[in-house]
Amino acid sequence: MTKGFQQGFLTRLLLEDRAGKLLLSSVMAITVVVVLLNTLMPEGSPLHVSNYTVTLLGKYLCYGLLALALDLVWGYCGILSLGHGAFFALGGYAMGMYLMRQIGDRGVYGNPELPDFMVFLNWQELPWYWYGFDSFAVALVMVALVPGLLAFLFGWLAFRSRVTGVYLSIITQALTYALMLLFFQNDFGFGGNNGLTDFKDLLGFSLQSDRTRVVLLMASALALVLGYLVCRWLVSSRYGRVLMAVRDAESRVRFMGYRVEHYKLVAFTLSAVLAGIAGALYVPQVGIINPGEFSPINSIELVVWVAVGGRGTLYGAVIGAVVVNYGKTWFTGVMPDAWLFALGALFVITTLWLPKGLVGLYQQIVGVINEHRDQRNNRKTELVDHG
Amino acid sequence: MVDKHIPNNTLLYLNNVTVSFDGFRALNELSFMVREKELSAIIGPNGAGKSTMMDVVTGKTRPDSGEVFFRGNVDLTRYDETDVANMGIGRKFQKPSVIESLTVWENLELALTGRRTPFTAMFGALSVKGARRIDEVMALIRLSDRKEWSGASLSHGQKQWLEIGMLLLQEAELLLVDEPAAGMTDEETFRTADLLRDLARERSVVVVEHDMAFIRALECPVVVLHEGSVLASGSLDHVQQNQKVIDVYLGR
Amino acid sequence: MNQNLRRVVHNLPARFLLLLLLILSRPVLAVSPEDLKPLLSKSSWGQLEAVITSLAEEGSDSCQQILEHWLNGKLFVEKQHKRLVFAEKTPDKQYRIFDPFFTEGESKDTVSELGTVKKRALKKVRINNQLRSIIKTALATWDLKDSDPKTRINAIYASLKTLDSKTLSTLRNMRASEENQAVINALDMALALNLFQQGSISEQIEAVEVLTGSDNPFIRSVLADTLTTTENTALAQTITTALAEIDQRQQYYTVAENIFFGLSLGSVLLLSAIGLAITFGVMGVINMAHGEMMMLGAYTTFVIQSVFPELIDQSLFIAIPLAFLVAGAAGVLIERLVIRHLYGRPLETLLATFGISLILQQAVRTIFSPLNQEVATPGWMSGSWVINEALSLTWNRLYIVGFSLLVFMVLLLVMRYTRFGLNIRAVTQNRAMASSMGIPTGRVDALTFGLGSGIAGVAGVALSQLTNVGPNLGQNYIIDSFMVVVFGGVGNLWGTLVAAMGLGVVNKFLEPWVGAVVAKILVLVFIILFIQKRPRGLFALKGRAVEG
Amino acid sequence: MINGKTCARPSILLNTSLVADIIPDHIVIMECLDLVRYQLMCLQGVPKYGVTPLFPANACESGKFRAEALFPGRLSHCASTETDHGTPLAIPCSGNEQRTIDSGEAMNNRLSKLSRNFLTASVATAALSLSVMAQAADTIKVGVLHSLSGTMAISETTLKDTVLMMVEEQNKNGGVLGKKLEAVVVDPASDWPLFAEKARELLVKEDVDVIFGGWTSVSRKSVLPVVEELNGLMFYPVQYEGEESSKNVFYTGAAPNQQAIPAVDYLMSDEGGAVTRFVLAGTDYVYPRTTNKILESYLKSKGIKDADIMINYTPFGHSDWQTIVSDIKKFGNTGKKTAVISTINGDANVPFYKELGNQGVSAEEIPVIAFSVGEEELSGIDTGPLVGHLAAWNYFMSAESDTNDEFIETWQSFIKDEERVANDPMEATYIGFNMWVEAVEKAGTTDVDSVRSAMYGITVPNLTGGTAVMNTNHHLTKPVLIGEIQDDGQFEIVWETKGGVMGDAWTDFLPESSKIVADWSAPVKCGNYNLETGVCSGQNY
Repeated sequence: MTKGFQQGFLTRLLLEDRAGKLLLSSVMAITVVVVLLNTLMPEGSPLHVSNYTVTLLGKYLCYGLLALALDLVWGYCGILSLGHGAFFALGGYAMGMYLMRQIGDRGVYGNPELPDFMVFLNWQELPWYWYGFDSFAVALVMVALVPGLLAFLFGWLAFRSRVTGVYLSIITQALTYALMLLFFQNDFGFGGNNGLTDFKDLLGFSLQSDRTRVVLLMASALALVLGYLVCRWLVSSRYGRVLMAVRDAESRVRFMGYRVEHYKLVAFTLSAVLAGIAGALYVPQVGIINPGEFSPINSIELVVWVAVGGRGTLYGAVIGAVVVNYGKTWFTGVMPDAWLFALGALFVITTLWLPKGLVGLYQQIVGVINEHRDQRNNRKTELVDHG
Repeated sequence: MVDKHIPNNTLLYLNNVTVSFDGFRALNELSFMVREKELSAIIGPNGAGKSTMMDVVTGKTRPDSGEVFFRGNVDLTRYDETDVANMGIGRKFQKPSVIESLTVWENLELALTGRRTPFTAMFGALSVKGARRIDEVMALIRLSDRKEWSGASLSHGQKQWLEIGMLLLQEAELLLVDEPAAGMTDEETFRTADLLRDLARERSVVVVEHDMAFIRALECPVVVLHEGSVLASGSLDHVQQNQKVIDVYLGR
Repeated sequence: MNQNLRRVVHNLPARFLLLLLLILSRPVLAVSPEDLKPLLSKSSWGQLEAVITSLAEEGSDSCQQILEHWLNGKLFVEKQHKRLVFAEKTPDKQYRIFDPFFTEGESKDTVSELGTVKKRALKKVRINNQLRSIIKTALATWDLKDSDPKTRINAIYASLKTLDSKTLSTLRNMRASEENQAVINALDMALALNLFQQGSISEQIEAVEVLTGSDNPFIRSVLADTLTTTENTALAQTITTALAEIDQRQQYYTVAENIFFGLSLGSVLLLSAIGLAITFGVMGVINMAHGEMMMLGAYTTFVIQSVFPELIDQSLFIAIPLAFLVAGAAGVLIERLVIRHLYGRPLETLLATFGISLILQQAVRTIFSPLNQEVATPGWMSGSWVINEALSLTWNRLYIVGFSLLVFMVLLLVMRYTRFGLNIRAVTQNRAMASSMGIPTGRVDALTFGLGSGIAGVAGVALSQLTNVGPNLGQNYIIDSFMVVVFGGVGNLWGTLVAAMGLGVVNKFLEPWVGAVVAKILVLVFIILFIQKRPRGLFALKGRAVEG
Repeated sequence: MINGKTCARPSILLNTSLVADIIPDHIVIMECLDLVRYQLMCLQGVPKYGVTPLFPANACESGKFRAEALFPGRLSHCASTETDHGTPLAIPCSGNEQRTIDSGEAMNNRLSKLSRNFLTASVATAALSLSVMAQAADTIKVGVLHSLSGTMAISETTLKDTVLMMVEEQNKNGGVLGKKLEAVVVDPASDWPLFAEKARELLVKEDVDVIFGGWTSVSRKSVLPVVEELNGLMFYPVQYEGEESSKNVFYTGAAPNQQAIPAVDYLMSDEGGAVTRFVLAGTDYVYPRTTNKILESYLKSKGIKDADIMINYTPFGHSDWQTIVSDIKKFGNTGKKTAVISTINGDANVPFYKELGNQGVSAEEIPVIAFSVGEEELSGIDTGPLVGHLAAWNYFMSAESDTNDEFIETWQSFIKDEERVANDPMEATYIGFNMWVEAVEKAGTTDVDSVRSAMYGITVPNLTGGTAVMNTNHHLTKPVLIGEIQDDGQFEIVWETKGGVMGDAWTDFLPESSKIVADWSAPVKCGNYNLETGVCSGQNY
């Protein structure tokens, strides 16, 4: 059995997941096309893809990974976390701290050791929680470790005392709200409300250069694809089925001898790590990370991406993230005043008429078409019989 | 430490178990025993405490007082549902509760005995022996042809059997079965009775039921519960003549 | 020459001139227009100050009235005839003007009206904080003779800072003729302070005995200053004991004040959460648009105040029922259109109602404007109830605490003793059974949600008196309201009350030590940890209904 | 005429921000100011920051000297003491004496002389670049980057309308360089990453020539990297914490030394009530923290003891002010005159002032002077009980000047609302816009670099009857006004600085930033030039 295990792993994994395969291949295709058009095509030509689009696409892919992380816990395990923005932001801050340390003495005050805002607060030396962030490896570890640890601790407390449903949602919201207030404090050591900004370069490559921007885009695409595969593998394993069972009938699963808290905890922690990675990829492309990312409205908006896409399908969440964010970009450009109306309406429509989201709608339409086709075929065959 | 006043082959031993929900005493100093590999039935009007008794045994509810011992030495009140289940006590619920979104095969796979940690569930593949065991049970409960059907699409009776199948795979030593025959046709009821009797050959089964015909088909000792304590016990015929039982339960 | 030097030199001649004038004009007329000439033209602060001192020395009633009007910003110069007038603003932005001069002896209010003019025709006489404090001390001399004891006491305390010989003499002969005990105490206090500042060591010690009884912060600071300077040990000893006693009392007042602040914050939390206790607690519907219902209530108050500008004092009484109807209607509409389809799916309701909250915010932002709207505080609600020098409770918060308890009681009665309340509880606990008993569950659901939203509207009216009325008002309170309901125990009104008041008081006792930011964080973390322990909240609903 | 004592030793004063690198023989002296406070240097004689005076006197002809000291190893200028119709161009000054130029005109004519010369030089370069430029697009695009939704909509929507009005007015009288202005409005929705995305959209997709936008410091910080990367041009109209001078941003709002310090001077003066005890109350974010740090060290330099200073911070949108107002009352009742300096942000002001009014804190007992409360915020508050409290801005709607009346006229007719108020950020937008138009006309192109260098020295009328000058540190020289709240929601000006106060990008009251000077004109060309190390440290601006 194990021999077959590696061999067809990828194909077997995506076998039944035709839509997932479609999504991943289209993500990779778009990324490659955009990268080529951006780098090879000269500035003026119509085919040229501007940096603006590259960063925008990179941002959407990070949002996609974040939506994926939420879908894992919400779609498959029934935990509606209204604070997932916090894990995204923590990952972002970890990467931001690394980027701040890379500035070195090119800061406004030219102090090689301390970031600008610390010089300004005239702190004499680097606080302990900033140690090690000048090495990329440590930063990467922290990007996963910090959100993961917070999720583990919070999850362990919540799941152990069987907090579920609405109560859990509300205290996750309280968690991200408390973190926001904490990070907004100016002398909390993370730049107060301006957050961490004025980044120079990443691993020696200047963030402003086109090449870095393209590499970041590819990294985001890669992270999204890997994230998707991990989730798909997890969800299609026995563990995934236990998760779905927990979602539908938690107490029944307990009676089958499954320690539900552990299952939830693994999913919640892994999802937080994915969100953290998405945040870490997001920050160098956007150029700033500040406490605003912790605000509860960000986390609720994230939930609507997954709801619009269609929860419990993984690819639905990614599609939802891209579609809603493209809507936000388009609306705030064309009809600035109408954006909040549109977002509000989106919330209502998806919950009322699109419980399964766009994916559900698509399946419905495809179903109707097939049915229609089948009827026509039957009638044809009937004709043939009679004829 | 084996408690001296519990006979050695007692699988489950309840002594003076009391549970009250702010005043209402669901269980009132209930004492009763289940021996290994014994099929027994519990009957009693609604609200007699049947489900609460099961909740106490399976660790869902903490009794206010009284002792609950499994295999003589394990005090069940100190464990939660998951530990109790892993110790080998299976439970079938009054309302058939299979996992709606999973297929029949997947439901059974979940119930299959074995290590239940998240990591084994992630990496451990289904052993060949396990797969064969599932197919056997699926045949037993006559759902082999509906292997890929989702739990939701089964009929009431089929769900009951699927749940019984799951209990089988859990290979529990003690089965608490709550109204298995509810909502079944006569033919299905008798089929279930045979199934339970086969089960009782290797393990103890306690059946809670109202359907007298079903109890009779089980041909097993009966305990009558009333207002949280045992009213009478013995064979079905003996119990049916007992005047108190008639007044309280059968006579109405 | 730097600024200050220049200013002093500048108004030397003016002072001299006025002195001269005073001596000349004293016998002729109570207040000569000559004195007030500097008011007419654009003069420096120094000249204006001189006018005040001259009016104060004058001492006549018309001087008092001029100073009073000047302090309240009602003293204008009518550009046309270049003359001084009092002006009253009428609701329709016009000004009714009066002649400021009246011969001695006539009562104050027989001032002749000179007609109404537009704002353009008048130019306000300049004033700044410096002049205001001078006018206030000047006015104190009149207030000493005022009929109402309260004003006399305030005047006495106001004059403490400038105990010159003139005021001292008035205080002493007032002491002789005064009957009102409270005023007498104040007078003794003032005289004791004077004695303390001037008298010999023994007199000082004697004065300290009297001064220990006072809670006036200024007196305390005088004692504390002298403590640092005096060498005399006996005096130092008495002062330290006096200060200890004063601080002890201060301790109690601070605790009392904190409790009041806590209850006031608690009442705000209660008002914002109580509507939620119905929609979420009883019905189990998570309404993220609850904050916007409060906003609608606040905007109703604003609309009423702008439609009836003259009825500010009564505006709240009109606003409360209207806000209840407006927000209630909005609630019913939301329930019928959206929530009705989502019963039993709490997470979907959360998302749908969040969408509605965004729509409501943007609607208000486009209809009214993104700016804050001005909601005036009625007269009877502004100012504070001064219990003593160290403790005063603001009227608006007192009324709001009372109001929140009233709303709570009414709601409790409605739920417990009315047919409607019965229906609500029946439908929410067992919808199927209730409908089979003939209760129109659809209508009851709509009305229950309407009730919850209506109460939120009423809460909005109260909030309009405390904070800014803007599109984002709801956002500031939504998370706190959920915390209170969840912490208090879903479905239990008493739980919401205890949770709101408890959280309010805890927050207010934390704030002085750790600051407002950390206090809020600690409260949030406490609630998160508490929910772990008791997921159902403080007063958890027990019994099977909840377990199932 | 410049009145003031002469310098201790024959030394000349150089206002680095106005060193006319363009005009070889003139060094324009604007003000000889208290060196410590304003980033000006007295060369040869009293080196301000320990810059070793390297000037070999003989290198220049008699009466001239080299400004070598300032820019070691860089191109140096021979400056002359040649007078300009009676006013000595180079004014000797001593180390720490404070003098300000009385009337604005003395400075203006000198500047106009400067700009005339500059014009000749730049026209040559402009003509050169003109031929290179492809056919000019038919309209000049003006980007408007203000939040129209979310928490900041309350303040920023008004600025968006102001820019639209200015564009309309400008188009009415012929647009710029003969082309019509086209406003491109986007909504960053008070969402900081969206500010960056929209700025990039304006610069790359819409290809706008200038951006008017931003409100909170964080919105500026998130747009900064984008504007610098794409070499855009942005006008930031809001008072802010300083510590920044970017090549691509012009700050038309007030720097801390153009609000906080004059306000404290007023409070400490007799007129202001000779205050000796201060409460610094602010919202916990960068602007209040910076301002309070500056004020703290400034107050200490004025001899205010620590015990007489109380500082507290509250979270955004704080609405329960009971405890803090009662603390203020207790702190203020000790006989010593007390005042509150409030850097409380936007919405939180409404509940703060309501609580002040209700707890009976009257303006004459404990005056509150605020830096982020303008006419707009007051429109949401019942100002009856607040009469007498103060605010420090560079403009008040009640300022008496015909430019102001005309501005309010057009504004209220444009917005079709007689009640709508005007406030300081609107004046900053008005000044910024007019300066940009003049700079473009002067540079003859909308190309960012030439417009930028054309900006320096531009003088446009402000709305309070004076003029605003754009300095080479990208900050304005503006008058500072103290206004007193009236019951009709307007402010009455009770005090005004004599001339303009030059915006100080790097405050001198913080150890680190006092060593830094911003000067974008040649030869320094750096936003954070460290005087001690003589290096333009790191920042690509």
